[in-house]
Amino acid sequence: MHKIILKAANICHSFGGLMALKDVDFAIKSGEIVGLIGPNGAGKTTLFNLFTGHYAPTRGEILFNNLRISGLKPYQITPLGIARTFQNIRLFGQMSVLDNVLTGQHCRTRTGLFGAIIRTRSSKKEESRAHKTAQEMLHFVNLGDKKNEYASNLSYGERRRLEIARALATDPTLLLLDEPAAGMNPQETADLIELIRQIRVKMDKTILLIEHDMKVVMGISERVAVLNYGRKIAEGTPGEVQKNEAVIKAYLGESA
Amino acid sequence: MIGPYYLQLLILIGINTIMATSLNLILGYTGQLSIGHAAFMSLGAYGSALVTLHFGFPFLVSLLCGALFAAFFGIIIGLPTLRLKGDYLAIATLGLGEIVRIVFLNLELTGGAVGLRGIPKKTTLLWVVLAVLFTVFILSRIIRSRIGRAFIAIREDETAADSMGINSTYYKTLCFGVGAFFAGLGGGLFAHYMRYLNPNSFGFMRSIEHLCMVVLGGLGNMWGAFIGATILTVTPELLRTVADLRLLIYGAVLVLMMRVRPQGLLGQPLRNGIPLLGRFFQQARPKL
Amino acid sequence: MKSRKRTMFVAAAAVLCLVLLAAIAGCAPKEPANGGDETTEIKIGMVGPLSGDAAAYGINILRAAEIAIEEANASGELGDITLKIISEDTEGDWAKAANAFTKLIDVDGVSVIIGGVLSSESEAGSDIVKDAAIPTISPSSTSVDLTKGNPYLFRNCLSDEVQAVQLAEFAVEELGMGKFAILFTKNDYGESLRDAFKNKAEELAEVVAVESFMDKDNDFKAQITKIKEKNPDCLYIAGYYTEAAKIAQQAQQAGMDIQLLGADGLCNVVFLEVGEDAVEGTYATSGFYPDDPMTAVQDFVKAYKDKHGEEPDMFAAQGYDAARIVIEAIKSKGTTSEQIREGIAATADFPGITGKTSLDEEGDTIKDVLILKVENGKFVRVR
Amino acid sequence: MFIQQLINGLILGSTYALIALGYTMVYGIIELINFAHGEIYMFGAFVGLILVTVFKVPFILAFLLAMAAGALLGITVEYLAYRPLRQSSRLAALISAIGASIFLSNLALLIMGAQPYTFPSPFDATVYRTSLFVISKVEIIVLASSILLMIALTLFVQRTKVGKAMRATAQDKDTASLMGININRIITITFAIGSALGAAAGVMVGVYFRTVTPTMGLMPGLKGFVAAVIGGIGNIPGAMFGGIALGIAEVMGAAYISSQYRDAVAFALLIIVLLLKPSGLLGRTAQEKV
Repeated sequence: MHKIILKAANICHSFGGLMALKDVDFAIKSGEIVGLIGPNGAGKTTLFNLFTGHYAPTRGEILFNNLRISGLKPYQITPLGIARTFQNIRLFGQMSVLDNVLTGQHCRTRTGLFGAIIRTRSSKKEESRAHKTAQEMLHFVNLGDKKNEYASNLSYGERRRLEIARALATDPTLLLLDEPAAGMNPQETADLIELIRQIRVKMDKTILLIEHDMKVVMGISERVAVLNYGRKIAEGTPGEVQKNEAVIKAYLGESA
Repeated sequence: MIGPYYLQLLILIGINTIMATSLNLILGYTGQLSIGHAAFMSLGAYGSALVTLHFGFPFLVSLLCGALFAAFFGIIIGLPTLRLKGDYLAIATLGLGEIVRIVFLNLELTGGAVGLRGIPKKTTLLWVVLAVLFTVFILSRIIRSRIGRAFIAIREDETAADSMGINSTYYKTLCFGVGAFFAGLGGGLFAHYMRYLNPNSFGFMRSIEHLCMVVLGGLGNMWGAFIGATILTVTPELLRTVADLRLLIYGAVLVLMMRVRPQGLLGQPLRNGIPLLGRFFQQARPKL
Repeated sequence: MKSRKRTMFVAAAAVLCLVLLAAIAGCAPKEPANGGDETTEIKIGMVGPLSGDAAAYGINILRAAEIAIEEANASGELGDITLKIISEDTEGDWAKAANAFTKLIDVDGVSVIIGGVLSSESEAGSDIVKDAAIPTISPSSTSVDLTKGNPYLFRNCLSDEVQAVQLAEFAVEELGMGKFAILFTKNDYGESLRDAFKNKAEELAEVVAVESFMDKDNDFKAQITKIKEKNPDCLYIAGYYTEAAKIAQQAQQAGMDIQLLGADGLCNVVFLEVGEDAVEGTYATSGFYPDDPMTAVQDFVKAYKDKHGEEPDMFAAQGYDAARIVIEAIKSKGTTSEQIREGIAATADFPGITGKTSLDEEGDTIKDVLILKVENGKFVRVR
Repeated sequence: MFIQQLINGLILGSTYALIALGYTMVYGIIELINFAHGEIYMFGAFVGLILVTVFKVPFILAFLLAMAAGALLGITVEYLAYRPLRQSSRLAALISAIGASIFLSNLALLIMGAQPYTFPSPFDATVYRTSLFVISKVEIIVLASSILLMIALTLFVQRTKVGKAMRATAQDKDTASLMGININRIITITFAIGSALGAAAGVMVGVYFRTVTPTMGLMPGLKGFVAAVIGGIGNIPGAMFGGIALGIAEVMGAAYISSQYRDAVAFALLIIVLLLKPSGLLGRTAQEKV
């Protein structure tokens, strides 16, 4: 019923002879929450980087809303509606929390050099609209009262949430979260799960997340894909994947 | 009444403030280490001086021509080199700066090594003050806008900036263009104050001087650039009383200042042990 | 709390800046200290590179000028007038020379200036001294037309034109040279010499190669190899002594048997020390010959050697003469800047240690060009 | 003429390589453009000169002592100007390096005066002539010594325990210190070796070009760094290679383009190399990790 918004076909990617991804097919439907799991080094983040344009695939094609995006640069892909967070949180540390989120609005605003200097009516209007959106995003992730802090002064959990807010500010249709629960305590994790649900319900986003914490993945994903050694070894509902032998073997290792 | 010497110092402080603020945009806000600022200054200086000498345009028009000339070259030069990062960009801009100097040294039009004489004196303190205010005003407006946020985002984390939809090549080039424009403006004021130009004053030591002003004052701070420019313009003059020891002390002052306040007088202190500009040096660099 | 700390820093730094500014203002004497009771003190400024690459030239001139002034003060030739020299460093940068000129005039209240040393320094100071009406005599800025149109700027060194032309004539007529090569340093000095020499040499004979180098370069083999291809019989080096000596050495090593010529920039013992046998037979124009038997020359050489332990070079001699011209001007016309200017402008047949010097109406020097030759590791006068 | 110009470039290049070796070592460890390296080179030349002319020390001994003195100065500069800034931004360290460089060259000017000193040549002026080119004994010695130093340095870094510790430190300081490597000690040793090489370069170049002055370090220091970057900074054979590439480019530029644009050709080479292969001719490229 829902249409496919992201489709990757026969993706291969190698780093100087080392195959990181081999013939991966992957598709996400609008409105889904999809989990991407796999052991360390399976190629999950590489797949993310291909979707967001940080790498160009060695072979294969990626379509987003039927538009070929493989080979485009990140700054070209983001405006099309894909946003991401990073495994090793990459905030703009020496910027205020609010400015971090405002940066997310960059691709939704137009003011050029002239407008910035003269502060034309349209640029002022645009700026105040961006501020409003940014404030909303901050309230949404519950950081409204920290907007004037430096991003590097936030706690770990707050930084994760700020990164999500910043990604949401680019107004994406597809949100990619790279290990959002890594390093969080159980309370923070529970809050995060709730936040991700809210993102889909209230903001109507499609979400793809990489996560090691099975509670998170199995708790919120409607569909889970498993990568191992650069290949997709399984895909299905959380229940199906948990019973899949290849997956069990991949996680427990050959020796088990 | 203020004497000519102090007037001259004030004018030089003003010109150096323009140089430092414009470099600050490139280095402090956008995080691109450029050691070729003197080249932009010389482009503006020669550009405006030649326009004045050959076409007799009004001062303001000559200044603008010089600045635009510098900006044009800033962009031409910036485009290919801006792919480079950190120290590599630094050394490339240094090399480009030297090339510009050598070209000026060999051009017939610019008087070559003998220099360009007879530039009319048009720069006054009023002009300089206006130019400083203009520079600071424009740069502050840029910094406090969407464009400024893009600059800072690139400084903080280019990869993350990219994924915010910021075209970092475009913004880095823009930043070089704007920085070169104001450096050219400073150069034009300088030329019409000194009434003589010779390429030898625009070597890499001059660029280093600008760099020191920005770092000393504090990166990414408008006031910092002004304060750095003032201190480094005035200190060597103050030290004239100690004659022989002048540059000896100057060198020691630089070392000590960095020891006492490595982030510069008005710079942001380091957070969590991550150096302010640590990240943009993070290009994969082959080791021994 | 953070913002308060920040504000404090802004304030502290701003205060620091103001203090610095106030301090320089404070250093300034409120008025020129010219109104002494019994003795009148005249301040003489000196502008030149005392540090940096060109420091050797500036320091030698300063030392010699100091000797001239000490002598004048000691001998009492100026009656109750005492002279005081105040030197300012330019680091060899003309932009900083502008500061030095202005500071000497405005803060120290000098009546007359000796300098700049490099042509670019004098160029940068030209308008400053004109506006302030302070007579200025450069002992070593040789660039063409420097003093033209500026009644306050003089020089007592040979202009590049005169020495290059005379040497070209000498080489063709006396030495019978026919194929010239020119190697010039890429600065105002080298370029002016090159232009003058090339024009004259082309008129009289043939110029087969013109190559350049940068000040403080060490390696000239590329240029020498190129020149050697053209097979000239004579190489004119338009540069200073250190580089010229290295050129001579490297040319010798390359197997070039060539007559070397040069200008006054060569006349320093370093040329002989570094060049050793490679510089034997070199002809150079000069204004100064340290072995001149004239007593004034020998007295100066002795005084300089006693004080600084080395033989004075051409720069030192020019500096000494510049100071002497200023002293004579004060003696003949008076102590105000305008009187000194008149005195300097009127200089005619001044018996300097660099030869009989007169100044023309443009403030340029007219004096005989000496031609020296290196024989057995010493400069010998041939004309 | 071409062969002769090639030889000219090779010899000039090996003088740059001598300086670049020390530069590249220091950069490899602490990633700092050690601006004071040119001054250490100058200092080495002066120490060698004084030992030879005043104390009549045999040349080889003077050479070694100059290296030792250079090492000492390098350690001192590191201790006073760089170590306190280890945790600060690298720009602060860069400014500190510039300050140290200005300080040292002006100190030398104050003590030694501005007039160039002549370095008496310990080698006879034998010149070997062939039909194609001319080369002197000193030139052969300069070339040979730069090659020997490069080989010795490579062996040291590859084979010895300290060398391995250096490489580990260069890769990752934190991990290296977890492995029980004393980082401060390694950095000190690196500065000592790098500076000793700088001083050795100073003596060799002093002997070759015959003069020593307080400001002699500035331009060669810059060229040395450029050479190191061209070759691939942090890479020892790269420094040698970059130096020679730079020397040949300069000479060929002077020979076939214009001697007026000689330095411009050298810098143009630098920029072209950086654009085509940012990690230098012999450097390895690594993809940035996201």
